[in-house]
Amino acid sequence: MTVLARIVGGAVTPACEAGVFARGEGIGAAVRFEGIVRRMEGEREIVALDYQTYDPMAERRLKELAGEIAARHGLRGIAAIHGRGRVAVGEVSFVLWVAAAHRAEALAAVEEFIDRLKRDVPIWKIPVWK
Amino acid sequence: MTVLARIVGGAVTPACEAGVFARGEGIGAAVRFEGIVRRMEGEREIVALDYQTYDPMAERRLKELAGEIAARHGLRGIAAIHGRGRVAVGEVSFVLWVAAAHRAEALAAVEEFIDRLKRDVPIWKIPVWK
Amino acid sequence: MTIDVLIFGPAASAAGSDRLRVRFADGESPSAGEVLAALAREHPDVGFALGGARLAVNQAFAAAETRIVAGDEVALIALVGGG
Amino acid sequence: MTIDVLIFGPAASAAGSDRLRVRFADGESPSAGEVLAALAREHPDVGFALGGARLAVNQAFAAAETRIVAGDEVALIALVGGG
Repeated sequence: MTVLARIVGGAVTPACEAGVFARGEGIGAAVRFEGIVRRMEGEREIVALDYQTYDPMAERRLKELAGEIAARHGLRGIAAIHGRGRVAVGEVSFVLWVAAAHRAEALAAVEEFIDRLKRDVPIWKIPVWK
Repeated sequence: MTVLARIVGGAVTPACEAGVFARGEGIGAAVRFEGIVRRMEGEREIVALDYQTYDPMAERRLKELAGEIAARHGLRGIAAIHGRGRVAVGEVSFVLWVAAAHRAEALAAVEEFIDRLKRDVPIWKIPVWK
Repeated sequence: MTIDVLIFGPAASAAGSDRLRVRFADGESPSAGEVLAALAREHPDVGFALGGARLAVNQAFAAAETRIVAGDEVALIALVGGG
Repeated sequence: MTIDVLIFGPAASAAGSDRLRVRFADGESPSAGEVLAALAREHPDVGFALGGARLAVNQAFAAAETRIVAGDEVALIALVGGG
């Protein structure tokens, strides 16, 4: 079972994901979630979000969280990649990949991971207004 | 807003997805769900699943379902690709891609789409025992 | 009137065929519900597939009261399992 | 004893700084809960960030009763928003 968590400089690009998402025979459902920076933050327009991370705690908490979620939902694999610093509108700030025997646990794991991410991992976003 | 549904011969390969998943400025969350054929069907080992489709109703129902789910959840895009015929163990039988402003509606849409797929779309799977 | 009902998946495997024939009196135009009932009566080998089953008439789900006429394409949609 | 509490995100923007100092009597070893209370008392400009806030001590979440000693790295974890 693969548990991977990583914080990368800037946006999450396809290169950051290379080799991350292993295949395995027991996997019946794989979900990839992608968070993307939107132009409107409430009523105001932004050009980017600056993601601030408390290092190295942020990456360690991300990894602990991935391990907890994997254990609770009996996952076959989980990988979380989060950006740090400036991520422009339209770019990807966060990717979560989850593999499980069945879809129910894969989707529940994605939902719970993101809930916990937004409470328990020391990452902040600061809007860069237009 | 893009609504796409398609049934392809054999497994769903990366080539089937080329150009399918559009980007757009209002998209804050994109989810890609992948169904993969597992080796064990209950207690017995299989080498593949044969997916039988009732054509052209299957593709039309798939498309209608995508449109309904997109409307109900206010999606920014949805694409469903399903395999037909033999899909070997480890290969991808189904891909669903959903884009929305926020993750809540994206995840709810994935969940509901698959529930409905398993009730309302005339596709059958027949195990090919080892 | 005879109606050939297309069958698929586990029902087709059990019947060893891709269609089942049901018979009605000449001149009768049975409803989709009556066709399902006739399938249950005349083809007990596919009875396992009929719980929750629906008929498609001309490639669209049909309400139980939909009348079937000669030339319609009739299919049993049961035990689907996409994904 | 003075403690410099690292702050981030909206709290840092509001304070115009990346840390806030809180003071305790010499020889005192305050708990994490007491540091949070001192932040609220001495730095009302970041009060908006303190609901539900937690302290990290040496890069790990600390229980309210955890004692802080000289040399500890103390950080306010509030209003996080990853994803």
